[in-house]
Amino acid sequence: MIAGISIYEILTLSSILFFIGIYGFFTRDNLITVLMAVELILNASAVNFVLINTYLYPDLLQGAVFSIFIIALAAAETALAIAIIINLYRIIYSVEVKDTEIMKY
Amino acid sequence: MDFSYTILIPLIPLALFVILGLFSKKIPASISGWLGSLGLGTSIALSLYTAYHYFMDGKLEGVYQTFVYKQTWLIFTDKLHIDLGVLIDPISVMMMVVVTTISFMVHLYSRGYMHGDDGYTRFFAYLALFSFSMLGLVLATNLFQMYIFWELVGASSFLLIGYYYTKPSAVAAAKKAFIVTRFADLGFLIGILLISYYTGTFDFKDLTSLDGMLIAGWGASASFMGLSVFTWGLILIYMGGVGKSAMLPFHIWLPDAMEGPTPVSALIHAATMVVAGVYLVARLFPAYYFVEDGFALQVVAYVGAISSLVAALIAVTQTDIKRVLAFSTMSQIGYMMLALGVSKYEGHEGLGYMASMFHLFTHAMFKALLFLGAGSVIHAVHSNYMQDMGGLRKYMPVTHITFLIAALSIAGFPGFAGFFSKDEILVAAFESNKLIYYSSVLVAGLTAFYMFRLYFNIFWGEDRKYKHTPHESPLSMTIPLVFLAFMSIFAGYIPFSQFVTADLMPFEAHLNLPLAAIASSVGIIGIIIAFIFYKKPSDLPERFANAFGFIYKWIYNKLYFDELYIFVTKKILFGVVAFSASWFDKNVVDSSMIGIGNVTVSVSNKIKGMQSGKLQDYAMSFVGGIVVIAMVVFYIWIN
Amino acid sequence: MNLESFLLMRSEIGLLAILLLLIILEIFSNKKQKAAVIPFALILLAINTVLGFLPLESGELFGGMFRTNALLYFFKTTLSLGVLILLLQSADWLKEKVVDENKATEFFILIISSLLGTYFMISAGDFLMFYIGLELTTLPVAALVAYDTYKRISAEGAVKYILSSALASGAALFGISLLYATTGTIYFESMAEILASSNLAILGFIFFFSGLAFKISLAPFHFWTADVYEGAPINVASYLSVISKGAAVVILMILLFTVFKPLMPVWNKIIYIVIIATMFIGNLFAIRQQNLKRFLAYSSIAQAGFILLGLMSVDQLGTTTIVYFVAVYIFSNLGAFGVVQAVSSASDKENINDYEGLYRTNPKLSLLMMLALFSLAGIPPLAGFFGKFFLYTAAASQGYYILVFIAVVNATISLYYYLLVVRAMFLRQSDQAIPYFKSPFYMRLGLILAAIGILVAGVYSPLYDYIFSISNTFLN
Amino acid sequence: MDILSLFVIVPILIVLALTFFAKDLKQARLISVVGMGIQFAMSINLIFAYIKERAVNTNIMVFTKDVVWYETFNIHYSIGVDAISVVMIALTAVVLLAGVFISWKIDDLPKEFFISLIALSSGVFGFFISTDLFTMFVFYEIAVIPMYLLIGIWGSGPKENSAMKLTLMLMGASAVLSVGILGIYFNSNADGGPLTFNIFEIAQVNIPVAAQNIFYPLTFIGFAVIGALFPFHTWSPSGHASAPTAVSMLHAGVLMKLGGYGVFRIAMYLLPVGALNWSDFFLVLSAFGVIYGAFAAIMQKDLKYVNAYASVSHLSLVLFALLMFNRTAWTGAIIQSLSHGLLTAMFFALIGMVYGRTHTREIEKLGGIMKILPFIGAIYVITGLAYLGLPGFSGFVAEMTIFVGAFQHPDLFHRILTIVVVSSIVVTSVYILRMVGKIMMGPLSNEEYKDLPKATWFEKTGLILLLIPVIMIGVLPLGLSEMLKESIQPFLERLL
Amino acid sequence: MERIIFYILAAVIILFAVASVTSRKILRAVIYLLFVLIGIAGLYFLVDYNFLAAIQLTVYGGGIIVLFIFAVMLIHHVELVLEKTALKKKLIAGALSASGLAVTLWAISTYPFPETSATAYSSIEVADIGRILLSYEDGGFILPFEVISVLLVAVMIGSIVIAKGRKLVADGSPKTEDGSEKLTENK
Repeated sequence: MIAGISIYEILTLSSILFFIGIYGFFTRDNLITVLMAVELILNASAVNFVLINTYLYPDLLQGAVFSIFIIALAAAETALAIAIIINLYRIIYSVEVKDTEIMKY
Repeated sequence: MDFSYTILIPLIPLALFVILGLFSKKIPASISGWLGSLGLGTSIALSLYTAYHYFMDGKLEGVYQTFVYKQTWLIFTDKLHIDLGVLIDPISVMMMVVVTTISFMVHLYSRGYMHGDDGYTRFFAYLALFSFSMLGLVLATNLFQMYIFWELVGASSFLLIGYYYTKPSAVAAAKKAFIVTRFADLGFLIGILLISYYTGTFDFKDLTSLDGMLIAGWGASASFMGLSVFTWGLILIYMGGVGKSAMLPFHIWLPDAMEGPTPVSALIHAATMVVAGVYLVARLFPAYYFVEDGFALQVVAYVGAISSLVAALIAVTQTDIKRVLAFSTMSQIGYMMLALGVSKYEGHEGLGYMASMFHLFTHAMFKALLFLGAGSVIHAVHSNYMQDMGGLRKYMPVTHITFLIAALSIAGFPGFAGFFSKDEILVAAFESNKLIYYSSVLVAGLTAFYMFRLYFNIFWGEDRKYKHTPHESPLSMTIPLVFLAFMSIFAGYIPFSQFVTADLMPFEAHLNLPLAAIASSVGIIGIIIAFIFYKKPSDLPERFANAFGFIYKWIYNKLYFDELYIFVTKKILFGVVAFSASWFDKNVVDSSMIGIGNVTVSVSNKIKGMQSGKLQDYAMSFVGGIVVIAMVVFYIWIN
Repeated sequence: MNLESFLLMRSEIGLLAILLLLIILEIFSNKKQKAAVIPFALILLAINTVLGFLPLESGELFGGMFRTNALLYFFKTTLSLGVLILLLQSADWLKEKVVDENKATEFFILIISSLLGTYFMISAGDFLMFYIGLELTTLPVAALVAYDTYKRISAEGAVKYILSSALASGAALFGISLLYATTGTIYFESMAEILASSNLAILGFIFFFSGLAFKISLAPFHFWTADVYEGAPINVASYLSVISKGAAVVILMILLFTVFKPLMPVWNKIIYIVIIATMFIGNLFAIRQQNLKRFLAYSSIAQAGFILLGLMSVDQLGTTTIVYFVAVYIFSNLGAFGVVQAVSSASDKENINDYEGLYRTNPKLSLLMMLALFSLAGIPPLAGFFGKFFLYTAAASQGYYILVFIAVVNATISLYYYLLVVRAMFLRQSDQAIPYFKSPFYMRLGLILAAIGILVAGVYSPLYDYIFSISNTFLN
Repeated sequence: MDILSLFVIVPILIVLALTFFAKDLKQARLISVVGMGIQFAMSINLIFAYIKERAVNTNIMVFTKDVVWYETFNIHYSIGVDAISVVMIALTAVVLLAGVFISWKIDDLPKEFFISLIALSSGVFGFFISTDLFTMFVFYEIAVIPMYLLIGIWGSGPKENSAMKLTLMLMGASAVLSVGILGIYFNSNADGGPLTFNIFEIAQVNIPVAAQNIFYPLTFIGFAVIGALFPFHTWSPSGHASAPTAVSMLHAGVLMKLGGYGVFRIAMYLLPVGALNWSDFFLVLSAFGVIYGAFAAIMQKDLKYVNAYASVSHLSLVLFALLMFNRTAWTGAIIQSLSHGLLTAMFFALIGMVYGRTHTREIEKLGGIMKILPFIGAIYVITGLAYLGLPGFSGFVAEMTIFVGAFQHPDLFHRILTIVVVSSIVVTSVYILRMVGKIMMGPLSNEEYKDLPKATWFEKTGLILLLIPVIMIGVLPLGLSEMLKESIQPFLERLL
Repeated sequence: MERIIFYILAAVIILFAVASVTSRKILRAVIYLLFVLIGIAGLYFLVDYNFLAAIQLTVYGGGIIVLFIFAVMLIHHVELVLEKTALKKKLIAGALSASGLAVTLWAISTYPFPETSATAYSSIEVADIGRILLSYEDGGFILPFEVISVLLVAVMIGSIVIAKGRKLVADGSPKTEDGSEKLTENK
């Protein structure tokens, strides 16, 4: 609970963060940077959970615990994604998004 | 009295057909000819016995009774059902005799004429089929039975005309005959549908009964274009008769039908099948006479008169002897038609009816004779054309004499059969319609002229260069000729009015001497002109023809009827309707079905760019999907 | 909570045990012994599958985080059977992996852990378990997609898969957070009571839905499907198309019918549009495909559209039909993928053109392929027909006749491209036809199981009636 | 095992026998002939059994049997026959047996050919015995789909496209049909009571008029496409042209009859109000189809196309008669189905024989075949004459029953349409005679044809098998027509 | 006071987030991301959720960011400059994100959240978290806790399998070459 700050502002912040992540996902040319954008997205959700929990439903800790799991999952996901990206790099020596377009139509 | 045995008369030929048809390969030619003749012999014996039996004892209080034996064959509705059976009354008995007689003669004759032909047995099978169908038609108890056998007759005619099926012209003629008559039969069928819809029956007995629905009730029925639907029905039924009897405008098949073997022409296209139309009208005569004051009957009369005149004119110009005879047939049937058309119903007033039947009878004899004689000639010289013939009287005496008798008979030479029947027709016409009468007299003259033109051309004049000397035909062919010649003379002395009348009551008919005199003199004038023109070769006919110029040409080309028909069928029906139907089907209906498939495939090709292979495009569509769905939902939500 | 109540988790515990055994085996076996891992794992899974046919009570564990009932249990067994068939079909391919790359055990571990993920996902009683189950389903498969580490398209497919799914699960997570904001709970049951229709809840639902739609590959969230299927090894594509999709459909159904029931007027419309879009997109793209994996990918997209028809009927009928269709669909698709796998491992050919004249060289395979495709197309008396017809019935029962009409039009389009493959196999003759080959034992077993499923699941009506009898358990 | 289910089971057994025991062509056709012979004997037996049963049993359907299939949907495997189905079954058995004889010498994949053919037949038989909508629909699709393989593998010409077009159009139609069936199903509880697929239970219900108006056209079109309703008939010419002989026979002879049968038994019987409301529209379409098909047939160059369009014309006549709503026309429609089935099968068989010998089907290239092949020629002419409605053959009985019946319609418009339709008989004779005249008669077109092999005994057997019922119906139609009328009674009661 | 801190943090988060997704220098982008994460941790501190803030800093700052940096360094040299993104793509992406944001914000703004009272609020203790995480009663999180461990194992194995060096086939030529060559043509 942050004095003077309403839940609307919190949600606005997290939404902006979420859509910045989305924007990043759309525009980044490098797979690793795309993955970074995903981190923003996940963090937006985590922030949501925590702050909604504390603002609106403080008697239970569901949101708070949820966010712990989000972080854990984000870590696992990132690790795997990086492994996959590196695997790609070993084959084509590139991690550019534009080099992952041989399958289409 | 029991006439149920008459059912055998058509069934014997049917059995013959089945046996000969199924085992055509197994039965040797020699046997099949005899078998056929024997079968028909039995039939003729039976029918003569029936005739005797009927005309002697068939009267009750001076009226010929009608005997019906029938079996239900197919039930349509509670009221409408097709029965098969036999109906014995004067005209059916008379026709039965005609059919079996001629058929028997033709069978006998064909044994000689078709000798050595590949399809000998097949030929006899067809003949038997035809005899069966014709007898079934004659004995029909109701309209639908008649239609059934009407069609069968058509089919056997098709088979017989197309007997020489490797000859394209024969095939074409067979097709033409079938299709033209079938078109006419369409009218017949629709007529039956109309009549049966309003009367609820097919039965001749009900249809011709004077207090039946048809005759008593026509006034109450709906009308179409100013005529009662019953009249329309009768006219449409008559259309069938017009087709089968080769009246205008459906006559075009008859000359071509001469492509068939000559005995066939004698049997079908001269004596029996072609008079089916006459028989049909006679069968329904009370209906024609009473419905709407005989309007339909007048149509019959005029069609008959016009056909008779036109056919006679065309016959004058033709050079193919069988075609001359064909047009002659048409002309004579026109006579019968007009006789029916001018007839009234009761007693002596019904003279036309009697005359028509009488003429039908005599005509069958002499026309069959003419054809068989022509066949004999053709058999001898292997040509159909007058210019290939001449002076044959020396080689073929029997044929010559019998042919002469027939020609005199048809020309109405006093004393011969044709004279009597034709006279009655003229009297009937005179009494009712002067215009038709004059035209009939003219036709009588023309008839005499073209018959003797034929006669002189064949048997007199110079010898032609024959490939081998013509000789008289074998006995099997000449015996029928002699028999028919006999009939052509003496058939006229049968007191027909005692037997066959419109109201089934016998009356006394007398020769009307003035009219007979006029008719016979016109006939004799015709003969004389023919004698002058054709007895010796001369250029008279040619000059004459030239004098008439294009009229001659017009008539020679049969008034361009064939061309007209070809135009209508080939150009309009095939060229426009059928062609556009198949074009439409291929290019519009089918293409649109295929088009649906093609459009799907091309859409599929157009949208393939959506799957660009770019990760971020996918993401955009993912988020785009969310945003769009959200917007749409909220848009709906807000409203 | 006592020890016996853990029996409710029997299938999960069984899978977990298999996982542990495999890990132990992997650690303590030498290279030669590793060849034995294939039959070993197969037998274990088979035992687990067979055990699944034993009856089970319904109930909840862990304060409602895990719930199970006869329907879910049945569905888990079906999935297990599907995976078993799939593994049988890939045994041959795996042997190569053992010999060359020493990666067979990992394959089993990954695929079984993913299966475990689907179990937890559909048994989830709250959004957290659901989310973890979803991730557990997804992530090991991402590794499997890249399993042929030397193949460029595999790597590419894996990248697309992991990043797209990260985005999708991120979106779903954001949606869950919004839903949490409106209701204050992550438990399904409580949320079902509290959830009321509001803009935020709807938006949350849409975000959430997109995450599952991604897994089911519904348009417009489907784009990854074709590329990933094409890139992935065949059995992984097969897994994606049947197991993970089927599980996602079922959990979507459960959530829609229970948690999101208050939002039904909204999601009904959304599903309506999505069904139409999905079917058309799937079919229109499938028409042009040459590569069979890609072809089956689009076909499975179209099939997903059909499956959703069952959602239109929010009752027992819809539930039963969806579960039934998914089961049938698993068999059909495994049949098709199995043949592709068999042919591919024998000849390395995956294009439709390559299949020309296949019937004359390999009649049995072609026949099975035809059966599988006809089943997918919905031709009686194969199982797919019944599944599809019942889906139509479910949708029509709520009066969605127009939707059913669009669906049947699409079924006809789909028949077209299925027939293209049949045409290649049966109608065409080719000099370069794939020569005759005899599939190994496991492969044949896998194919036969799929064939039996295709042939029997439809005509044998007790299956459906059984599902019907158990499917009321979670609606009430 | 009951007498009807055997009709489905025997083909399946034959298929299995073929699959496992047939090693070569000889064995394959032996098994098929024996199997189809049994089937044929069963169908003859069924006719007599039916007559016997009918004498003591006044239910709409006899030999009924009902087994619950899908309890949830109230789907039953329920079977039963009335006279209409009995004659259709007999027709199927005859055509199939003849088809097997005609396909005696199939050389490419013979086993598979017979398997597909017989699998198809089990669908057809099942369709005719079903009294449950769903079961019927299942069998319907089973009957349609083997067509793709049959045409695609053993066909000729542009077989792949034809097969695809045919399959897609028919399956598309059946897709539409499934919507109609669902519509009927979900309105089958209009008067309370459970939802049901059973035809006779639905017939007790008054389905709301609005629903009837929507689902009638769907159901009608769904069935009528296979009955060659204009403009959905285009699958038929190309399909027939490409199909192998036996398949054309079976398809035109039997499969297309499913359309009329379905229209009658399902669409019209279950949705009577819809049927009446839509009748004018479909009536005009079918009447147009009659004339249109006939005219289109005139211009065709390929023998099979002629026959295909002739089928369009003749089957539109069936639909036309069905839409006339009276007993006579309906009887006629069924007899027409039978008659057309037999005759068109004969035509296709004959065309197949000519094609098999001369390797052409182009009318222009053929001529004078009768001289060389007298048996085939004679049968060809007979078939032609029968086809154009000559008395003494089944076609006449059928057409006349239809025409007389249709003309009894009290409405003037219907009678006028009838007259229009009647005139098709002339056009029919034109194209039939043109075809017969050109290819059978006339001079021999090609010297090479001189040594064409004569008809073999199995070809003769096949033809004669088909010819016998044609003549039997043509000569003694009363029993058949009365038997059918009795079975039409329930339809009459429901529709009028 | 807290309000100002919040705004500062919000500004930091948003600015660095934007920087992180637009920076063309990849390593800088990673660092910007780190700042964002730290900012978020700050938020957690603000609401007295110190435990999570700590996790955020250790797992993200200590784990994930390092992973990113390693990855970047493994793949490229540090100073790698990314290509400039096409303007059109940027515009579309921007428009799409903006409209999504607009919809989201609109939905949030129309939702009547209840007024929160400061009294109900208490800081989240680590002990509570621990108790809940390991409780199997109602509201306990033991099950996800266990399952996520399976997930982590699976992901670990998966990562290892993929990252494991390729075996070379007997003749010594890596399969990669023909494998990728052949498949590149396969469009």
